[in-house]
Amino acid sequence: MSKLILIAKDLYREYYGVQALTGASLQVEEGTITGLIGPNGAGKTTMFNCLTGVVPAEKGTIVFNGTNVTGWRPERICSIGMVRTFQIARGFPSLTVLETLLLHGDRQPGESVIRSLVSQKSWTAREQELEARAHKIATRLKLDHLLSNMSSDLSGGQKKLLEIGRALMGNPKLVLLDEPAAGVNPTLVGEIAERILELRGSGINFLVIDHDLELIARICNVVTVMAHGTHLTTGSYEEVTSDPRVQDAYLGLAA
Amino acid sequence: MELLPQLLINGVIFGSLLAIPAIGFTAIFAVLRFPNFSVASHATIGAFAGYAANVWLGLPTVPALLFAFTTAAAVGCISDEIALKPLRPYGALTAAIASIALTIVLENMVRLGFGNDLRGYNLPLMRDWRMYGVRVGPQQLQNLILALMIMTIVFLALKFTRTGKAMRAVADNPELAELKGIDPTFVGRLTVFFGMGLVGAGGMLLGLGTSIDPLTGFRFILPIFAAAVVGGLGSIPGSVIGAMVIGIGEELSILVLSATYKSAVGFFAIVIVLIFRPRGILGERKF
Amino acid sequence: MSILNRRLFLGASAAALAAPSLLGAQTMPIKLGSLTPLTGVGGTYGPSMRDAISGVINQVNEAGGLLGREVVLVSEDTQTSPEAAVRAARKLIDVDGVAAILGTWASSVTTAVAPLAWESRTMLMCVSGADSITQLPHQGFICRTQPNAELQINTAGEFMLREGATQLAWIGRQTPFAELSIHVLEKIAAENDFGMDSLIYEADKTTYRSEVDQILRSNPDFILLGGYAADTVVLLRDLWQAGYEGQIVGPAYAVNPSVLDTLPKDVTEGVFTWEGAPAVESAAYANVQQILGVEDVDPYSAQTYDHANLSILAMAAGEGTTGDTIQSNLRLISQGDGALVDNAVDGLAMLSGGINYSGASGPCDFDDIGDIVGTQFVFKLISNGVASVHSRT
Amino acid sequence: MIFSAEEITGGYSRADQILKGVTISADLGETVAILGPNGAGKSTFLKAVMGLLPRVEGTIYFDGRRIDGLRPKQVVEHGIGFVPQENNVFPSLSIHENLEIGGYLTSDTQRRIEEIFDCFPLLAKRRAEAARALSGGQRQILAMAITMVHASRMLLLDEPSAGLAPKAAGELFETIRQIAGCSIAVILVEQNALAALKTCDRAYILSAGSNHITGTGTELANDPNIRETFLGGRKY
Amino acid sequence: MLSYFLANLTFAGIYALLALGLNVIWGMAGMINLGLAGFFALGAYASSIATVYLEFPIVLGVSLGVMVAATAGGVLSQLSLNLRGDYLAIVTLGFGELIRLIATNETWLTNGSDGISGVPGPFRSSLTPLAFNAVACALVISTVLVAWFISERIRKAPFGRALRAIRDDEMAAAVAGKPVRLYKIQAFAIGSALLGLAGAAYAHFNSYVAPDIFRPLLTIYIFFALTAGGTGNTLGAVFGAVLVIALLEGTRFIEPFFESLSGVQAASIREIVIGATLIFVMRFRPKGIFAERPPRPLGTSD
Repeated sequence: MSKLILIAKDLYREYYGVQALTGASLQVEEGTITGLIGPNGAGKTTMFNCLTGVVPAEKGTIVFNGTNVTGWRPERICSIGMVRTFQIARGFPSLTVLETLLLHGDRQPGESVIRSLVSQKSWTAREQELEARAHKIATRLKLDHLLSNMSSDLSGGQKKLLEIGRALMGNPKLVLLDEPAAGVNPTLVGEIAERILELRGSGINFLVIDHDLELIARICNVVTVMAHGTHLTTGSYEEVTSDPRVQDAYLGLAA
Repeated sequence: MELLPQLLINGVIFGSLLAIPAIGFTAIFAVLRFPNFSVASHATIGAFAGYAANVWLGLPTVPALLFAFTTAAAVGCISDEIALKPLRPYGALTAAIASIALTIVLENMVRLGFGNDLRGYNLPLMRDWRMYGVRVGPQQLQNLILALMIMTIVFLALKFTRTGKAMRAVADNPELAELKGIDPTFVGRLTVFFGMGLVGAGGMLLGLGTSIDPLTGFRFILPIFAAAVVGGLGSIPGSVIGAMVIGIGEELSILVLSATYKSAVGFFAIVIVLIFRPRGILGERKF
Repeated sequence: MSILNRRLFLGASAAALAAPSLLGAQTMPIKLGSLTPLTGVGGTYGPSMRDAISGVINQVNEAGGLLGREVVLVSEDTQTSPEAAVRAARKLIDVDGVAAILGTWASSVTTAVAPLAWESRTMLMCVSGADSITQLPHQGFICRTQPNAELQINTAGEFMLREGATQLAWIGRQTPFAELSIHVLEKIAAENDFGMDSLIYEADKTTYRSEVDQILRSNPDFILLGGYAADTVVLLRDLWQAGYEGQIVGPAYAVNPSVLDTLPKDVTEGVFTWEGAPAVESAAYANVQQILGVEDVDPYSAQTYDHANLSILAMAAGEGTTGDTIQSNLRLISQGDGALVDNAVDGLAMLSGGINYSGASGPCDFDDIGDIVGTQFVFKLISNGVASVHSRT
Repeated sequence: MIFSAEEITGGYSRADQILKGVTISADLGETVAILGPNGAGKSTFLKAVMGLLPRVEGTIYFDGRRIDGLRPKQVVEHGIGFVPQENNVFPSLSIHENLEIGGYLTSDTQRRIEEIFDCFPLLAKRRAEAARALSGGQRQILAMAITMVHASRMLLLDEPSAGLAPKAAGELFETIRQIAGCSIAVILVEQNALAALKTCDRAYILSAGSNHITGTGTELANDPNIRETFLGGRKY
Repeated sequence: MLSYFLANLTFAGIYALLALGLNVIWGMAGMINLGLAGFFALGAYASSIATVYLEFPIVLGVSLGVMVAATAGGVLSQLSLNLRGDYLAIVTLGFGELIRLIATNETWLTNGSDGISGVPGPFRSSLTPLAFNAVACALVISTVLVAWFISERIRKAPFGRALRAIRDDEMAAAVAGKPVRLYKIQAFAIGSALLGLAGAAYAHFNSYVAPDIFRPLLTIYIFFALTAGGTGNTLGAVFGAVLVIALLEGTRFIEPFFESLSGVQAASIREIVIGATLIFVMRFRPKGIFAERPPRPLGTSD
């Protein structure tokens, strides 16, 4: 077994009065795309929130790439290479597409107040590097003609692509995708799947939540199933979908 | 410390009076989604309308209160239609700032008509009753009862009438309400009418115990806003609780600090509440 | 700044100042500024203060004007805010070029406007009571018709003693005189072995029930009020409702006719007021009554009536139309052995023989730093909603 | 055909014409699916029918009367209801109150609510609870129930299965089939194309704001070209 | 007349500093600050106390004013980090009032409601009033230029971009790796520093500070200025400030047209005109006269 890049153990979290996670555990292996599926309300998105520090877990530990990141704030977790997308694309209405991409770039000296006030020179070089990278990513995602549009003007599918694009700007080791296919038409889903596979080839790991089992089957090496705030089973797509517990709780085939 | 029960009673009385305009403010916030600071001038308008009804027409308290309600409600609707409604699509803050400008306009219209003189209602005044070492004013008690009655009517109307439910629905999800055949524009107008009416009635109730001038409403705007925020913006039960917290908090503050810091203590109460409940006591539940 | 630039500025300023006076010395009207609070907290007082000034100017113009020229009133609103007042004062000074600014009310407004006045050599006549005002380095450009706070409080304290007080209390809002008032009363109480309690409340509140409960705990038999009209109304009500049976004395500007009008008669029954004695019997007072069309003239309006008369007479005496003229001739016409006059129209006619103006607010004599001296005080007792003279000092 | 929309054009603003000529009809008891890529104007079409767009051209007939240009309230009075994709319940109102708002313009609201409670025992059991307490799937059911109180003749559904797990989605489509069975016209917009085609009687595929292909559900589901171009060449 | 014009240009400059400060806090970072008057007061009092009581040179006093206001801004935003929108509004509003209450009541420090008079102005004693106004005007305008420069630097730098992202969606910005809390505190402190600078400038120009100066009306005027000028737009902030002063002062000259009215009525008409004009401006330019636009990218390829 190769190296584990993410280990989450026994996470607990209450969310709006509901116990969303009750001892949930999860692992992501280096070099894989891991799927995370389960019925609505199983705690998948809460799991993402805990992993990325948006909503800290009440109990449990999270180790990312050998570092214990339990209780870290989101920006710190992001800075060591774990980034995420959102289920409903959360755009920045007052940023252009290019700015949205630049914003997600790593190492930004221009974000230091002192530097931005005192010396413009100290950050322009880095900014230009990031701009070049943003152009490259936008071209890859076929968003290059939209770079100067406001990000809120994009269509639903384009927003999804932009979500992925911004996740890539930070040179991540692990990208958490929250329903990349939801609300996207099947053709575009195919395209998104292609991009993800391509990116895995360049050494980025993925953890994907989606209800589109076709997508999961196509891209995921390993699938973890959650139900009622905890881990149900893990295995290959065929293994988990033939598990009667999964069929009952999630697929609804048993009935 | 022997003052404590007395101060509590004073606080409850002040809080219940504050609750009326706070409900109006909150209802407008819940349905139209912006803090309408022109409640300040509408409270003044209500107070002056009540004054006109009481002193010029010789009406007793309750009819004068109805007159105050109607006048403030009508002015509220008209001014909202002209000044604020066109700005609402541009965001809550734009509308809020315009509502401050509106306050300046309306306050000075009152000043234009009535001048700056202090005016008092033509109502008999009675000494306080003393029971068990605490005193309660008959007038304050009457105001308290009126305030409680108004609150009860508001709650029953929201809970059980068709229009009340429509208001809550628009507050909760305006787009969906429209899809169910509720005209959000109509409900918005209705809310402004009743909300500003309540503010006007509240302005008069608050004025009954003091005297009124064009700045009457402006003196209340901070506690009204504070009450709405402490209770949880958009929550009508919350605004009543918030009003009580502010009312009682301000009166009790005299035990700990110099009376000159009364409103500061009110704000400390807000800060403490918000530290523990960043969305107010009841949270941002609509109604 | 380089010398060159500085010279440029000085030159420009000289030109700016010189131009209008050369151009219009004979034809331009003489301007007086009124700077009273027309809106904001002081809005209760400002309008009639302004009307009193305007009345005097109309009378002078009807009688042929001043130095053969028309007198014009330029009125601005302080909004009871020093910030707004400063901008208004600058307009009066720099745009209108008024010789005097009359009627500033709040002490903070007067203090804010004061440096502008003395720097531009414009006369500033105020009704503010804070002791610090006349201690500013104003070179004679400030005078006030309001007796200073210490004098006022001492007088009230002695009055309470005379009326048989044994347990004093002071309750009022935070003003420049609040601490001084407490200090003076405490001294009086200590000298006579009385008790004394005090409470400063926050202005602009709608009820003072709890404050009243607090102050009544010491069972005072005499309470001195230290607020303005808006809060005094609330306080008097709350005191009455709380069943307070002792005596109350309040400044006449706070327990003013509009307050008496507002409150039920029971509430104000037996309340004393005191003020620097306006010369109620005088023709000046009758004149103000006529100008304002009211029976009871408030002390501030009486004072601004005097401001207008004093500045017009001082300009006439000095045969000039600037602040300097007023500054150097003020005492010439307001005090001394001349014939007593009570309005500017008469004064202008009698000027050559020497006059001593004595106005609606009193004799109007000033000391070196511009404080009014020799103020007589009058105490009134309110009965059935009407104030009538009780005693004088 | 009780409902027919001819050559509908329109959008959110004059400059932004999303619909460029869409023609769709439906009959009572029929389920019609509208499919197509993102941005094809599927949801916009539903909004056009409901009177939610500022400018709409073309004609829409319902039961022999023109309903284009009407305000939402008037459309609702024809017995037409729309379930949006998101924010489709009133979270702080109780379930019962949600249904009452659904019947805001209906005369015999209480009777209809009781009928709906009979259909959905889950909702009946929790009628006093606030709608925010429901899970995602239950919320979709409530959203449809609210609409059914007043939509006695036609139901418009915008991506009802979005974000639902396969099991919940399956149940939902089952419910939709039941509803259509009570002689109501159902028009649904879906991303989950295969599931929608299985459920519907007829389907329209839109592309760039106008009609592209029309056919019965089975026809389209089995056409390999269509699968390739529009359904992502996928199979379950 | 010239002197009056210069004085009002100075006031407009001071308002512009306030509007620029608010623009950093609210326009760029999206935090509502209804306590402007409080920060303004802090700068004014700190500098006045330092120069009058401690006899510091003016430059030192002003720097102290800036530092005190910036520190207070930093601390206040630290305390209220979890609050958003209207909740932050009430806390800052309360802060502004608290500062005014302290200034009124803590006589030992602030001389109470008497205020502190005789605050020195640069070269004031050796200049005529007109020349002093000219000097003050020049100084304030150059300060505004510096503040403008700072604002534009922030806006165009990645820091400004991060602030706009935080304004739009805090959670998404945090997940994008932005230390949201730190940036918010920094923005609040920088904005407050500008507010304090305005206060210090005001104190030295006006030579007098008192609690009454710092009433909430001042805050309202600055919000008017920024909203009318264009929230988030540096030029808009400055232009709005000039507009507000022009309106406040210009309306003085309409009074003669209402000869028959009493003083109160004329004063109220003046304020009605001020309020109504602002409503009109907002009605026809709801995003402000100069709407916000994202800065141009550095442009490697376009």
